[in-house]
Amino acid sequence: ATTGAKSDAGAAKKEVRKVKVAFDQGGKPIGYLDEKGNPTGYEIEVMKLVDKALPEYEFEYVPTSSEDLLVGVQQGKYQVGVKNAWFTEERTKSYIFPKEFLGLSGVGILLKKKNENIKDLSDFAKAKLSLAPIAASNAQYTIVDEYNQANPENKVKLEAGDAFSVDVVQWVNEGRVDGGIYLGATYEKQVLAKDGPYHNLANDLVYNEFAVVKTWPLFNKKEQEFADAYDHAIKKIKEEKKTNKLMVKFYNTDLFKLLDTVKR
Amino acid sequence: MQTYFDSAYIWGALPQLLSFLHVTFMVAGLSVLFGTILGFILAVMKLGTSKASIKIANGYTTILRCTPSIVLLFLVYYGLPAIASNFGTDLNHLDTSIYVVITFSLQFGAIMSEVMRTAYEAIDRGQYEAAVSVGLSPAQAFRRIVLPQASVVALPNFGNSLLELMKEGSLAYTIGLVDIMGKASLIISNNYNSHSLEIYLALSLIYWVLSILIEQFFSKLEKIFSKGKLVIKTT
Amino acid sequence: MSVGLDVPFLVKTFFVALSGVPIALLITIVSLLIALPSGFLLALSRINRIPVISQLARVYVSFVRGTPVIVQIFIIFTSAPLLLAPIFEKYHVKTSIYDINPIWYAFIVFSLNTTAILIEVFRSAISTVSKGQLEAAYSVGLNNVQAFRRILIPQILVVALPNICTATVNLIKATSLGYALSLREITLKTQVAANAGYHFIEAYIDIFLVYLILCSLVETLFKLYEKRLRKFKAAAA
Amino acid sequence: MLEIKNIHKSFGKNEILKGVDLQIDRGDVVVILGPSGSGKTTLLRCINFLERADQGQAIFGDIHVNLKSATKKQIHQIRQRIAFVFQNYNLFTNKTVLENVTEGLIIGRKVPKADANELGQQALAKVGLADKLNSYPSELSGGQQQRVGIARAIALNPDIILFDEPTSALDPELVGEVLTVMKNIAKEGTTMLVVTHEMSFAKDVANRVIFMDGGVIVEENSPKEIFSRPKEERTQHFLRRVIPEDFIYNI
Amino acid sequence: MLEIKNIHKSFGKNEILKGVDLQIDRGDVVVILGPSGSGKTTLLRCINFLERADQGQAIFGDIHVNLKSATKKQIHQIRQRIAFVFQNYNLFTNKTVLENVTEGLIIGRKVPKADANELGQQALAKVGLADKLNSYPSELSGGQQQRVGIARAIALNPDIILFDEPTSALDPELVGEVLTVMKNIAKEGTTMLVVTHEMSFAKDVANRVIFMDGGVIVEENSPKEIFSRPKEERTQHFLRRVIPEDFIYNI
Ligand SMILES: Nc1ncnc2c1ncn2[C@@H]1O[C@H](COP(=O)(O)OP(=O)(O)OP(=O)(O)O)[C@@H](O)[C@H]1O
Ligand SMILES: Nc1ncnc2c1ncn2[C@@H]1O[C@H](COP(=O)(O)OP(=O)(O)OP(=O)(O)O)[C@@H](O)[C@H]1O
Ligand SMILES: [Mg+2]
Ligand SMILES: [Mg+2]
Repeated sequence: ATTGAKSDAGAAKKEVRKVKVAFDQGGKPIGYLDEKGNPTGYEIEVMKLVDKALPEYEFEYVPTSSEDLLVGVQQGKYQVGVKNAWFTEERTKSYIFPKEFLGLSGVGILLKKKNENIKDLSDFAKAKLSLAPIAASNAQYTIVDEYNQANPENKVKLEAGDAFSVDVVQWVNEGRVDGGIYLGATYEKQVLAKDGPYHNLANDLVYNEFAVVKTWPLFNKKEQEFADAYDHAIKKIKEEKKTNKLMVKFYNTDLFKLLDTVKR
Repeated sequence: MQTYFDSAYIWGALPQLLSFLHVTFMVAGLSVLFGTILGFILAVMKLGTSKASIKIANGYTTILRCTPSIVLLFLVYYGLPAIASNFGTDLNHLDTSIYVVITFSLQFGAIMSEVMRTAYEAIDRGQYEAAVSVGLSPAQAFRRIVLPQASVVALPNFGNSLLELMKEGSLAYTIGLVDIMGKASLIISNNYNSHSLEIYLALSLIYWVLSILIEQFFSKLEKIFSKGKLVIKTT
Repeated sequence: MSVGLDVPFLVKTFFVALSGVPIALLITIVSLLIALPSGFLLALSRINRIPVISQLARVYVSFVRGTPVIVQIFIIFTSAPLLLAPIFEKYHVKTSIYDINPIWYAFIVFSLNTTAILIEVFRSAISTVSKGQLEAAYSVGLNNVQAFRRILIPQILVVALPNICTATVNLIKATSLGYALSLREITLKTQVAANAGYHFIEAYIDIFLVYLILCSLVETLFKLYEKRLRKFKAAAA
Repeated sequence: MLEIKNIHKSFGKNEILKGVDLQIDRGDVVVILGPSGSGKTTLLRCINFLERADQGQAIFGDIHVNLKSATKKQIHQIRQRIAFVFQNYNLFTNKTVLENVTEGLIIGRKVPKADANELGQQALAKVGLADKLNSYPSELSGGQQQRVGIARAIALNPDIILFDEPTSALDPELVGEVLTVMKNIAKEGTTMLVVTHEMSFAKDVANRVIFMDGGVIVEENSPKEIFSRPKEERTQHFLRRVIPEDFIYNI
Repeated sequence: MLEIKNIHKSFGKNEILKGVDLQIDRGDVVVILGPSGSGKTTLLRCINFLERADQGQAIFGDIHVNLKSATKKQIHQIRQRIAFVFQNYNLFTNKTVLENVTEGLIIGRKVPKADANELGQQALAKVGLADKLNSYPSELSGGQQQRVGIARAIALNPDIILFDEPTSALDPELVGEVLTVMKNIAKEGTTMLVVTHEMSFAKDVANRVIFMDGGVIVEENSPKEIFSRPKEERTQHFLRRVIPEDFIYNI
């Protein structure tokens, strides 16, 4: 956005403001560093479009961990962070969620072929199957937790763990667990894609999506003005369907088609 | 096992990991350097006669030793710029590696101060006395006579702490600094979390070789310093 | 840094963090119970250059000390079942390999690691005790075990204790890696509590406080013990 | 009671003991004389297995052992019957004076603690240290440490005591006292092998004197013979330099 | 050359030195006698600041110091002129015999290495250890270690040497030799303060003998006077027990 910086009427020529956009560098295909070390991924590419649309801002992308991203945005070290973040009421205490969401994320259950008929969490709970541990700092944990609170009579056994040590695909296929909460985007790239590292398991596994969820950038509490600018820009980008194209590119599907079914 | 294991990933990962080795070296090297200096100062304070210095040094050691690394890292990473901004300096653009080095140095110093204190105290006081009696200054007596003997005692523990520090890459990764450990995580996530076993095996291989080299170096040093020493042998 | 801290959450979660202490302590104690004697014996084997054992000890130390604990956890947690499952099947072992409580993995990994660290701690401490002490003990008719227990170990411990203390404190902190095994220890419990609202700053403060309290207590115990053991040395100073 | 045959011991290329034979009977008091570095300490250490000899036999009462290949059990048995007074004291630094003396009794010999304390106090009283029971070795003067070492050995009431220059750190007044103590325990029938430079002790108490030099026994005889009519030239030479003129006439 | 006034020193509640005065002139050889535990070692240690006295003054040539509050610089200056031979040797365990002797020369006195080695070898030759230059202390016998300690002190050619029982670990033959060495350096004009139990040394070499007991100087006189006509009862008592009958007549 260095080009064509406009000056507001009445004020002195406004300087281009540099802002830091933190992203979870281990979040392929949402946000990650490519072979050459450049930031890319669905959410990054959308943010790049936003940057272009906002001449008075210049974005700098800071690769970091999701822990640091959360602390850093809250503290103001980063003005905004993207990490496939979902909305919860409580989170609005610490961050500004803008009006416009950033992307969509499909969530489902990864299962062995023989459990194909399990379509959602309540089926899963009824069948008394075991679920792979979910990282404590992951919103998937919250989804299951919320389900459990809403359905106290039919709970899924939920265990916290770490994304780091849990290879859900392997665990499910191995039989260590019966199923795992999984992201559609990852499943597409990892198992369905011909060059995916677990393409050899494509016939043994199924992925049943039970929800599509909006993902949001998290703004620092003092950045209302920036958030508003973002809203303004993203609205147009979405209208131009540029987001759909990026989603196909990075996730292999266009979840925007399912937007009517999205509840949160 | 074959279903999940593909040794090609190991060989593929090795060169990628190795190209980040210099980051590991840089961070560990600087932290060891500064941490050792800090540890030395603290050890001197602990061994001195001033009650206040002893209290300060002990307190520092307790707090730094007991603080989880990740918390300390955040304290430095967020606290330092906050303090600096009170003095009108903006540190937010400082390289992340600097924060990592500061964090490790602070922690390494606390641990080294205990290593050095015990090593010093283990040396018979007669050695120091004899040295000053032949006209060495206390500093010379320390450097020439006590230090080499204390080093023998300190080296194994120093080695422990040094290797520990080298492996703290996951911590650096938390604030976005990528060393070989961090690179391993990146490779894994770029594979969508699959084949991590192979990547970690490659990582272990590199670490293992490093640790062997470092140990060889230390045992050479130990040999040099332990000239003339009789060790306990059971019969 | 204290802008916008959610104090009620902070307080509530402090107790959540506290409830993770027992499991952290359990892992620590079990690991120490295994590592202290084996570290000591292996240190002796290295000093006495006992063939085979001392070489094996070296290889073992270099690997365990050289590689990150979290990676070791990962390797053993991922591959042990894969390697063992066929064996279990072959010998018709009834229990499923996946039903093993993951805390066993923690016991194994942390005792192996602590042993490696303690080998070096003891090796350095043993070298400070004069050979004459052992000889004198023999000369009054003590056997090896008695000589070590009564004469050498108290002298060795004085030198080793501060470094054992460091190792213990590090071990307590390292039990947080148990999250990778889904062990419900301090860090994991706190992180889970923090997740829904992204209360990570509060979570870190709670984690910090709990570890600080826990480790300072442990450190104090060590200091007291060191003081008692040092009685004979203090006299000389 | 103790017979040693053909001990050899080298440190690296240096052969320190070159085939030493020794026979000690119950109640014997044998003094070893010899210049510094002649291997006296090494000989005592080999007898007590603090140093492994390269070659040699020992017969200790009913126990026959090869000094090179003795088993742990044999070594332990022999050590239970031998006490050692070290040239450089080697007191247990982490034990008080009394504990130093009682340690071997309580732990090694399983003597009840109260009895051991009693025995320990008696031994310490004999060497004039009844008032230092609860001091640590680091708080003692050199002479005091030496005396604790002696008390530690005599308290064990062993079959044989090996003394390595037990009076070297003592002042002459104490030397007299300690030698008196040693004389008394000799009279009680304790067998003793003593490396010392106290000619008067050799003269008055020993029933045999051995002169060592260069790792071999040069001469061995009754004190009277060896002091008045040394046979070997090296012995004559040594004695001439260390004994006052009038010493011999007093024998 | 060295004057000490009113040294007091306690360990805990135990008062070890209770006001000792001492005056030593250039070329003096002063011998301190006294029973074990009377504070002889402690006195030497206080003079060399290895122990901080609780009270007292020292005048060393042009340097006047308070023994309790001397500055680091003063201490260093004084130590540069004093050498110390320790009762328990205190050899540098990580240095060879020759390095033990040359360390103070090369580092403390800045003597060029070649010269220092030369001086070191001379000093070691004087104590009969020319062949052990490259051994480590742990490879030496007790007597050999003691002699290295002496060589280390004399190589420094200091204004004054403090000897703490320099011959206690030596065999009589060597005692004679070492005392000869000490006599020679005394003749060369080195001032010496010697704690020893060798009465013959006191008699032949000392120009003054001090008898200490219970932390005070009981009596001080020429050897002739003190051995033949001790004034104090405690001295008489001590000497009667430690000196052979005929000793006095030989004076
Ligand atoms: N561990 C060792 N390594 C190498 N040489 C040694 C060792 N121990 C002793 N020696 C050498 O062996 C020789 C004999 O030593 P030993 O201690 O037996 O002498 P000694 O007769 O007791 O002498 P002293 O009267 O001085 O105590 C000495 O020359 C000494 O240097
Ligand atoms: N560090 C210490 N702490 C407590 N008491 C001590 C200490 N050092 C020495 N003493 C005591 O001080 C007294 C004098 O000791 P010192 O070493 O001066 O005696 P000494 O005259 O040299 O005796 P010796 O002839 O036996 O060497 C002794 O009773 C000893 O127990
Ligand atoms: Mg000897
Ligand atoms: Mg003394």
